[in-house]
Amino acid sequence: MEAFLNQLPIGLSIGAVLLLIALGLTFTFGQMGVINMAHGEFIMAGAYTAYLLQDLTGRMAVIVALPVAFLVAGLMGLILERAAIRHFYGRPLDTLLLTWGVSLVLQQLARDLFGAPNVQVQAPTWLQGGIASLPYNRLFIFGLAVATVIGIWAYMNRTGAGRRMQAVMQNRQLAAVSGINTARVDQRTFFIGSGLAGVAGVALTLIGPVGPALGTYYIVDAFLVVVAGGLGQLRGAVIAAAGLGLLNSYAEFWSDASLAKVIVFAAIIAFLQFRPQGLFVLRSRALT
Amino acid sequence: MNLTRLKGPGLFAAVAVLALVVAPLVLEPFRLGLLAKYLCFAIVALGIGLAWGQGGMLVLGQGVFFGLGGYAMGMHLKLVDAQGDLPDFMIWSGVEQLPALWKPFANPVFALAMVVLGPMLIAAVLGLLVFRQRVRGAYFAILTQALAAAFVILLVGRQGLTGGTNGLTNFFDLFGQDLAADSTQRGLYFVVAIVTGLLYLGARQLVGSRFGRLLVAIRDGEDRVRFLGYDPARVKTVVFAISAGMAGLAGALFVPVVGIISPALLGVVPSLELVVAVAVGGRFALAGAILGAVVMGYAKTSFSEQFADGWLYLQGELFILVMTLAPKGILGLAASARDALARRPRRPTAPKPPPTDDASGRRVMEEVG
Amino acid sequence: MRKTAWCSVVAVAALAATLTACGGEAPANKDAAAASGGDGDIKVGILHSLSGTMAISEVTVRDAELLAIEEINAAGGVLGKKLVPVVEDGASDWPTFAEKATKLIRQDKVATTFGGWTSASRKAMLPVFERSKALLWYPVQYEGLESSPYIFYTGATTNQQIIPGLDYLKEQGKKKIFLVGSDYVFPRTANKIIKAYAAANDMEILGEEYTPLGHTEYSTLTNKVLQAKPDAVFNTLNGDSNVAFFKQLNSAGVTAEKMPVLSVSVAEEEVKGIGVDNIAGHPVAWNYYQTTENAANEKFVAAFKAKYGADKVTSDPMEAGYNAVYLWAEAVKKAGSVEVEAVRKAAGGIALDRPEGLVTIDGESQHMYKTARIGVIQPDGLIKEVWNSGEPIKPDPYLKGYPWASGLATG
Amino acid sequence: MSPIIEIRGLSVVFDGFRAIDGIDLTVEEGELRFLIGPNGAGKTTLVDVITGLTRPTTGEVVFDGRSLAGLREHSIVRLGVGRTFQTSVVFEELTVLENLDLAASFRRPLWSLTRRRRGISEAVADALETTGLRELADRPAGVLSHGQRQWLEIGMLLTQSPKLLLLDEPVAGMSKDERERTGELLTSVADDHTVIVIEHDMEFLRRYASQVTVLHEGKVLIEGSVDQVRDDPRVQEVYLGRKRGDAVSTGS
Repeated sequence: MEAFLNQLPIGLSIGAVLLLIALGLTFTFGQMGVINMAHGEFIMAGAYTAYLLQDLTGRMAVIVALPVAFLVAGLMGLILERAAIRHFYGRPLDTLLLTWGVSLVLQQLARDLFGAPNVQVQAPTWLQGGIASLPYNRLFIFGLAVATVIGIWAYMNRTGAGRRMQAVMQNRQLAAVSGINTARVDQRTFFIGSGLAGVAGVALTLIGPVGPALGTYYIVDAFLVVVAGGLGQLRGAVIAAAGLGLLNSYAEFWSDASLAKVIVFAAIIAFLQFRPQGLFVLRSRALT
Repeated sequence: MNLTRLKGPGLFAAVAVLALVVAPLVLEPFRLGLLAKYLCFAIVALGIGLAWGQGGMLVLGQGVFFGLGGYAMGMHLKLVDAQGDLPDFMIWSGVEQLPALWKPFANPVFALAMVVLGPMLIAAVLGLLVFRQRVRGAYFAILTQALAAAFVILLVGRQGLTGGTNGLTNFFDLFGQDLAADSTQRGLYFVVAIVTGLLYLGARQLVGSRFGRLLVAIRDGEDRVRFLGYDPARVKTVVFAISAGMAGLAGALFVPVVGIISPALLGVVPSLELVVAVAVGGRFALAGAILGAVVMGYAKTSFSEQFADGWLYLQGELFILVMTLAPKGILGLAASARDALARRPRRPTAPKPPPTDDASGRRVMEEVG
Repeated sequence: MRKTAWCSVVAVAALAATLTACGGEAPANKDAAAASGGDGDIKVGILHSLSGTMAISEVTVRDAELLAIEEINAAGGVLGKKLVPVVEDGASDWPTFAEKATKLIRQDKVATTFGGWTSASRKAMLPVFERSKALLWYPVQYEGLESSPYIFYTGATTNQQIIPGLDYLKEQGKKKIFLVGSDYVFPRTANKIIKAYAAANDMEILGEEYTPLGHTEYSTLTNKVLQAKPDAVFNTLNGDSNVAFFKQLNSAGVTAEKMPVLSVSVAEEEVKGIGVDNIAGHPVAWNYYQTTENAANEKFVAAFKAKYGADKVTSDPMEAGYNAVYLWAEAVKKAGSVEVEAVRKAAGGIALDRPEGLVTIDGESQHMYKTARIGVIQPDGLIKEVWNSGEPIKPDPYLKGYPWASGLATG
Repeated sequence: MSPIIEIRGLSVVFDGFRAIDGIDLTVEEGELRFLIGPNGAGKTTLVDVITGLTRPTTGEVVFDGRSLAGLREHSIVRLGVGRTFQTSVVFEELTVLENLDLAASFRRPLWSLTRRRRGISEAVADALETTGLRELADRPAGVLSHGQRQWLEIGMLLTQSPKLLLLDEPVAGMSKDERERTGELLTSVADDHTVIVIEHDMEFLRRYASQVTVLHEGKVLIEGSVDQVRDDPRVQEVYLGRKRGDAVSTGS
């Protein structure tokens, strides 16, 4: 029973990780229809940022790296958007393949720059230990996820740029004719979406390996969260991440890790039978 | 996209001669075996070309169907080799009795039927489920990708049943022929080449028919097709199942050619690589899919023989370049080059790449009324 | 229209540029191929994953093998001939291993091949070597239950690593064990042996959990382990999963004092990536450590660092790969020929002082006599030996010498 | 004459917005009915509901004596309801002929479509004739002008011999000549089909309409002949007056 109860916070903390890795995608995918397979490598970039900052800041690297990684990954995203993706709007499946190519190059680049073996990022000492079954570093990630969601919410609802972003997401043409510079909004969205990947990467150094393959471990899960949550939907992403986290944690608790993954996949297929567009849908009259 | 049709049967005959006469004479057995392997991938690519290039369904999980076909074949070969005993890997996995799932595969007819029907059935069920709910475009692509990931985990986790990560390997006998013999391998090459050719002709017949037109129409305007009284879900399911069947057949041919089937061949990355190959060859023409698979297969072999580390760079870069500069792939480039050489206004043989999925919805109807 | 044509030209040019650039990067092999033109050379194949997930581990083994070849050549080669390595990439993909093995044997006509890491890659190559009657030297500890006449196994089999590990835990009074492994052949087979051992030795297995390769979410598993309250964990996780597992275990407050985690796939190479903080104090089971004390090892470590960098570490599989080249060369010298059957016949009984101590080839099983060593990970990232088997253990891949294991290998 | 389509108590609510608010509408067989109304009146939504694209919140649509509730789009088409779209959607990669042929083949079983097309069926030939696109039969539809696309769409419908045609703003964005051609096409089609036309263009309305239904804010405002409707003060107010009002309100 105790173990069973313990799974609840564990499930939520898994959900927090899923949310962090998927949040950026929700917006780049939701607003621009870009399926960014290089998102995983932006996460990796965030993790390596923390690794590099260690030389300067020691064990505080994880904290200092949060804003820095946001900028680094965000800039990488911006460059990608400017250099390639903007030519691809309206061809989302092509962006998938394009960004996959980018992700291969970035992986190899990381291997050349940092070496193939994993590197270590030391966690701050005050993150050692925990309450009951929940380590402090999990709580930290949980808090970070909550803070990020609040930040995004505030950005989208309390700033002009955020409102423009929502407008473009809901109706690109209408937004464009209302005088919104959609290209600029796209850039900004891509910057933020990629930056969030960087933040997630920093958080992941606390619990997982930091190496060139880092991104590949998370990308499929991230997309599943987006699919289940609905495009561009903050609340959808939050609920989907929490739901999948809990499902994952209990499925693994009762069976094993392999089966849990299969169960989660089956659940998503079943779920899409009821809600083919994910939890929350932006209503639109668009038709193919 | 009519590039091949323009050149017509002549080109096809030339390629056939090259594949069936020249290649076996010129290539040493090892290289011929590699070519057979590329052609197995080409069959999968053909299915991808049909589903993606013609039908707009980006299938990122063809490895699953390749695997289903491959394992069906592998299970049969293992049972034949075991001669009534348990297959070797079951012994070291601690399985004491042949699992019920394996028993029917001792029958060659059943095994061969399952090679094609198994993948088609699974694709049909999955297709009906998702297409009826109008899951498409990126959603569909991601789901197929997740399917590949889940399938690999399932295969690996059921070691006693599937051989786990090792997969099935160490086959000796193919319908009474010694698999290690060069003559068997040569015969297999001919089988693979002929099957590839036949499937290509079949696929072309399909694409040229009304059904093919309907498929293109669904790719470019699925909802519009609905208002013509067709159910796109059915059409897409049929095509998805056909492409799955092709992948299954390719998997079954791959097993005796290469001598192994394992989860490493079926996951997210190998499935994506095949899509890449189709894009490189030219996704809007079936010939492009085959060409792409052979070219990329060859490139992978020769470049990784030369410089292993660079292969990822090259593959990634190649892909970025193809997507940004030559979305119609090698065939598209060939067509442009031919037109440029001919110095005449381009004929509308290769129209601009159509929107491949629901993005095209954006340009359509907004309510004004 | 014109724009498309222009784009095509750019694309072709860019591709060509890439290919040329790449061509320039690839001299090693071409030189090798050119050099092998002379009659005075012996070509040997080296087949490891240089790309993909396994590259992290296998590249270092390749480096060790190349070092051995270099040293042997510097000492005059074998039978007066120079060894020329032909390096191929298995790309972490088992069928590719089979394909490249075929290429090495049939096209390059190598005298022998050193290669493989995962069991899956070995199983994929096995039919190729058996049917071509060519030799493979496989340098990694594995799950046993195999003895191919065309493979020499220079890593440990189960009775030289798993069973000594269990003996050690038993000696330490750890009776309740939890099994954690990646979901593939080695961990599953190892755990079967462990369960049989436990049944015969009054130990209790509290749980057995597998996670997919590349899995990084270990909080649920940690919870399961903590609830079971074992005395020790026997860890057969592979690769990056170890990083996530140890990080998450450590942050859940598990220490080596309270609950030691004995790993059989964590060597010096991996410690850095896991983070010494997270793993220091936990035991591992191997046959060799960088700190193993003898003259041969001092020479090996120094040579390796000199060639590849002072920050490099040496580990068990690297040492086993390094040994493989020497053992093969010795067998060739004894046979007076590189011919496969002659080398096989000559190999039995060859004994060499290697960095891990005395290594003797068992002619019957083609495995090695090896000394088992348990080490504890130190705060500096190296591993200190705390226990050893005293003398080299005779390899017993089918565990025929262990009555309790009689049910395992029959079938 | 019997009603071909009856709409009873129909409402559609989008996230709290009542796009259609209790519409009752009956169209007799053989009729040519125009639906007009200012922006946001719910005209296209109404067509969407009839054709299954949008599900009604309440009420139902009975076509040819059969409720359409719960039917998918293609099933409704198979019952004999055809529609065009404001922005015409023809298949650009296919030729004009292939577009028409595809529409004409919709009742064939799927497997029979895998045979190659041989020749041109009668229905397709007729449609080519009626729409005047015979010259362009082998050109990809992508090269057609806007007007030609609309005609092609109507032609595609004709090959399916629907019992009811729904045309959504067929002349929007057309040149004067194109409107003329479309008008003629419409007249000839209306001879032997029941047609509902959504239209904005008053000039076009005056020339070709007989029965008109005016929608306003999701409700039926008035139904009658063109003259009746034109002279109705309420229509003038909502239709013309509101436009003036809009200008005022945006100015404030």
